[in-house]
Amino acid sequence: MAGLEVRGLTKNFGGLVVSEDIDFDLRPGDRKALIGPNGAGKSTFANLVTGILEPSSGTIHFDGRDIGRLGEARRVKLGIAKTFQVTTLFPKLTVRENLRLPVLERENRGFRMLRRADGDPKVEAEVEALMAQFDLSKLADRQVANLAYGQQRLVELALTLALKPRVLILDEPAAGVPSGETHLITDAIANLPANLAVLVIEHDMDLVFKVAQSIVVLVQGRILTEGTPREIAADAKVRELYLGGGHG
Amino acid sequence: MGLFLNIVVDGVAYGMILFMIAVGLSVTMGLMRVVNLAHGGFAMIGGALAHVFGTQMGLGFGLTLLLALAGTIAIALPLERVIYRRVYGFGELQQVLATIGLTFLMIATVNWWLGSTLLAVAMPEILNQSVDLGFRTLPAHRIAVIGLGLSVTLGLWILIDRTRFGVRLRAAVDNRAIASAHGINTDRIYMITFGLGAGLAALGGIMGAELLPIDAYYPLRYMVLFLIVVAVGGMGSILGSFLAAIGLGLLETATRYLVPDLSTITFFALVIALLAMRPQGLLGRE
Amino acid sequence: MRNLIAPLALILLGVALFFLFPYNLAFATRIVIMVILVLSLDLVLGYAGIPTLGQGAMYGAGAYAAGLFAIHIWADPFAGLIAGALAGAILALISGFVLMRASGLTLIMLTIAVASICHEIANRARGVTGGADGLRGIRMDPVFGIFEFDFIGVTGYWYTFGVAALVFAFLVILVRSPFGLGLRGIHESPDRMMAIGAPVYWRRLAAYVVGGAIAGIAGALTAQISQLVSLETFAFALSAEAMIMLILGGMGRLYGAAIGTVVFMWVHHTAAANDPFNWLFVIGAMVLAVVFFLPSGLISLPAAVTRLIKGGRNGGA
Amino acid sequence: MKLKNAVALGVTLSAVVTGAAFADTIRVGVIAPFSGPFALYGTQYEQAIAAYQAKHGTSVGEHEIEFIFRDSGGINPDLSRSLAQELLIRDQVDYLAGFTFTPNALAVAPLITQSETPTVIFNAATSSINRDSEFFLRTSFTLWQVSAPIADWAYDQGIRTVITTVADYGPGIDAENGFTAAFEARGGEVIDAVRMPLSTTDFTPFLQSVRAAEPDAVFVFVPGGPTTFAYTRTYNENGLREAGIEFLGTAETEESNLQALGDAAIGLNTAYHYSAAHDSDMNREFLAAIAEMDDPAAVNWASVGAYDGVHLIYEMIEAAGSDGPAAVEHALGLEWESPRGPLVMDPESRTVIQNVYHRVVQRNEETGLLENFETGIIATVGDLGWDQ
Repeated sequence: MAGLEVRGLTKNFGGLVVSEDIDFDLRPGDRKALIGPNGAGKSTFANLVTGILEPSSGTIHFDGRDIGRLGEARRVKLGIAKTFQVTTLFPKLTVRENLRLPVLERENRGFRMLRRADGDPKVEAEVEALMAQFDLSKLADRQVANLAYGQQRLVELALTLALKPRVLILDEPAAGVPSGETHLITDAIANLPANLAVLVIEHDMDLVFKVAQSIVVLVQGRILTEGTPREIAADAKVRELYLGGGHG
Repeated sequence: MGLFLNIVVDGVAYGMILFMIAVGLSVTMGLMRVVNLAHGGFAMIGGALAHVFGTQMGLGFGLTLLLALAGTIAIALPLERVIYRRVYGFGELQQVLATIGLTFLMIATVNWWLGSTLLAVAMPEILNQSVDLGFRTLPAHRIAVIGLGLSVTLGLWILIDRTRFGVRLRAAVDNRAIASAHGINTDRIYMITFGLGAGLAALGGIMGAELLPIDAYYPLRYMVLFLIVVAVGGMGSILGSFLAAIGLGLLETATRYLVPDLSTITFFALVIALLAMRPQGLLGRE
Repeated sequence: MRNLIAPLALILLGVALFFLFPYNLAFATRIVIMVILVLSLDLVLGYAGIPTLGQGAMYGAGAYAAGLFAIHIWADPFAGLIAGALAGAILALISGFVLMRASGLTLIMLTIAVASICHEIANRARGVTGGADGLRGIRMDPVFGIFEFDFIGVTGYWYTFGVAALVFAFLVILVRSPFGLGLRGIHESPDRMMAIGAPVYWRRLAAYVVGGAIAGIAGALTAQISQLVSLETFAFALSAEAMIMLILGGMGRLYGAAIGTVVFMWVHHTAAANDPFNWLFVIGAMVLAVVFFLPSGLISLPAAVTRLIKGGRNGGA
Repeated sequence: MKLKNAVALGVTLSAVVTGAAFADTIRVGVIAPFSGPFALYGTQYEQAIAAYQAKHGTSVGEHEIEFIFRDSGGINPDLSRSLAQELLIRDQVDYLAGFTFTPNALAVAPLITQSETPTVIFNAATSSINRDSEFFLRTSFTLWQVSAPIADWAYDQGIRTVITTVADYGPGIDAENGFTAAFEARGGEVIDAVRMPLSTTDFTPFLQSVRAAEPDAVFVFVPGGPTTFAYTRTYNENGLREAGIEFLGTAETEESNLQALGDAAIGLNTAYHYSAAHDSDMNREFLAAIAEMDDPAAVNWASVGAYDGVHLIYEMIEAAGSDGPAAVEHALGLEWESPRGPLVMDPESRTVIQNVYHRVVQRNEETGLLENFETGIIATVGDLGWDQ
């Protein structure tokens, strides 16, 4: 079966259970969001799926293949990519170099020692196209450390897309982005390839309701409920547990 | 059985000397996150001053110790103000380079002042005796070192875990900006802590001089030894350094009793194995 | 064209050294060998961000391997270099399996421990290595079978300089390659490298092995030129000095490694000749001055001076 | 024509440099540690040379003699070799001298053989150095030369069982072999041979093991400085002497560190070729000459090794000028009186034949300082390790 299929996923640190018995599916073309209060285990879930953490029990299948024990790098090669909650880039490299790296890695050229990194016109063309897509071409030779945070977010998104993933996990893509620049992110997500499976982990409800077709609510490591934005907005339990926080 | 007791007694006595010198390093390196290669320099300055006051000028041991500690701290504090204050913000490697440069200057100064020969530190008569343990004798100064080491550990634990200063220190270390915002004078806390670390180094240098004799090149000769204690113990853990020092003392002593020919290789191989299994050290944070 | 200026300047410097200091060729040769060692450290530390104070382990392994190879198997210089490079690479590979899992201070201590073990093994295997007396009896064949190693060291200098130029050229290519870019990526953010699917551990190990091979070449050269290998090739002091030279010149910049080595060794030579007893004052002060005023190393000096002049002009206006 | 002169002609610039100097100036290059933990050696050489020149002048015959000093730091054969090259090529020296460490001496062997430069070793004590070049001459001692006599002395005192404890490196092994061979030849028994790692800081485990085995004596060789200090302190503190285990050593009580050892050192037995307390007019003169420059308390074997080395160089220059092979030829079999007693340059091993004294540490009542008091001559020997 195509896509991501998670069954009974559980993770505990010592006695502390942070993910418990999670069932979750993500199909090509899906636009799902994962929400929940702080400490609900959202990032842990993302880290289990991408292989940064190893599950205590449960299975993760991708396209029918068991990937639960594969390392992070292997899963990236299979097509599961994520952006970080806090922008994680190569700060002293230029935008162009930041984007060149993932393309080279995707093409398995990372161990080549005797050719120039910028010597392949195909790779360079792809990098140019990515920069054009995210409106970064003017910044191509700037160090990313010197960019505005919103722009850095875009670089990270572009960098992740350069891997040509089939599943994309966005961990709070708008966190830390000034509200004036949030539209950059929403627009970019809206323009993602249609057949890509996207999971957004987010606090910003506006953004969630704009981009998600379906929302999963996670509370204390368990799935509370799942539904369309409309259903979730109307759900009394969710209002009380999560959205209700705003009223209290 | 006799062999086992010997290993324990000698290992603990040796380990405590390692701890006495390394604990100061654990304070500056663990709490303040400075890779302070000049730490041995402060131990040497303490020992050199003790040599000048005690052996050359013939003052009593108590007075010598006091003057040497005060002298070392008096040298350390201005250094903190002028040099270390800026070093805190550097990257690890810049810290390494800066503190190595400082070490060179310390060595050159002592070398120029007192020459490159051994600088004997006179111990009081009472510490030169041997104490009968029943199955063997043990030099009195080692027993003194064990006692002193335990009191230093206890004192530091009380200071850091049980006093207002300790709370502020931990706050300042965890987040300097927030601590400042809460009205904690972080500059002063850093200075006091640094002075404390230097003073402990001097104390260790003087008390350990029977085994690790003082001369101008002391800081370079024993730098690796002290660093291993802190690395094995785990950065930021005084208890870790304590366990590491005793553990390494026992390990080195045991290899020397049991496999004298291969003791160096065995020692380093075990240290590698331990650090490979626990890269953060015995009690270091992940 | 611009890309050719720096390498040409470096070659000119090498040629100039030869003619300016015809009596100091032995010293110039030592500088060039040290440049190779520091370059290997630059790859490992400056580019891949692997902190190490044990590069001497591979240098020493290369020196002993080349020395033993010359004595027992074949005295051809280039074959000796290959033996040295292999020894350095193999040691780096074996130790790297464990070392590359650690980081920070722990890694530094592990590298020191590996060098200490090598030192002790060479000391104990005195039947093979000569122990503390040193490995002697190394007599090299002529370079290319033509140029004898002569008394003043003309052949030695050009041979060493040629090898250094090749190593430098190789590294220039390497750091511009996808592998080199990946190393900079790992240095900047290992997490991000993992997240784009790069096997960070293996990449670091590969860098460590290549660096080990280059350090082995430096060691092999020292064995061939000095005709003697001592235990001190494994010494902590050598690894530490190489690190100082690198940071002094500027990490992650190949020219920085070269400049740092030349300046450090020259200052050391001059200071030691004039006042050996107090030369540490000079070195200590120089090291501190660089850390405080040129944190990116001597190679950033032109930029810093430019800034200063510009700043001064602006201030005046 | 000597090779290095031929080389000098090839390098045209060098003619300018040498042209400025006196034609009859003979230069001697001294390679020694002047910096680092071993800088004391360099200072001692320099002062011994100055003391000799103060007494005998700076010229011999029609030759003006000039010493050029070069710093080798610690053990650094690469540097030692390149300094020798620089001295031979640029400074046109005709003699080399100094050399504290064996590898530093070995590194110049091919050079001095090629250039036929007589090279006087002031210290390095491994027997086999002199096998690497015909041009090495040694005015210090070898480890066999001093560690065999202490075995003789011990046997004569009724000591029958010994444990040897030596630092686990070349010189330590040499000392162990020298002692064991001599002691067993007399009929004594070495019941255990302990080799202690060079990095040892706490010697208690070794000495406790020795104590438990109850030999008549313990023989030791450890490098000078901190190691010796720690070893002797530990020997005392663990009550080995009270247990009747005699201390047998060689350079452990050498003068530059002796005062630092304190009262604990009193009564330690050593065999050695030189004590600053040697009772002769010549030695007192030597000490007085050093006292003009520095505290004579640090005068030790390195000082006297250099002093006699200079004497040998003066002798060679007087006889042969800058002709290396002739100079060496003249040196072989040469006899002279030294502050340490009479010396003969052994023509075969090219190391001096000299008296080895038994000494015991005691406090000089006049000066209040510790000294190595010579009780007598054990043997007059050359390099016993030459044929090993």
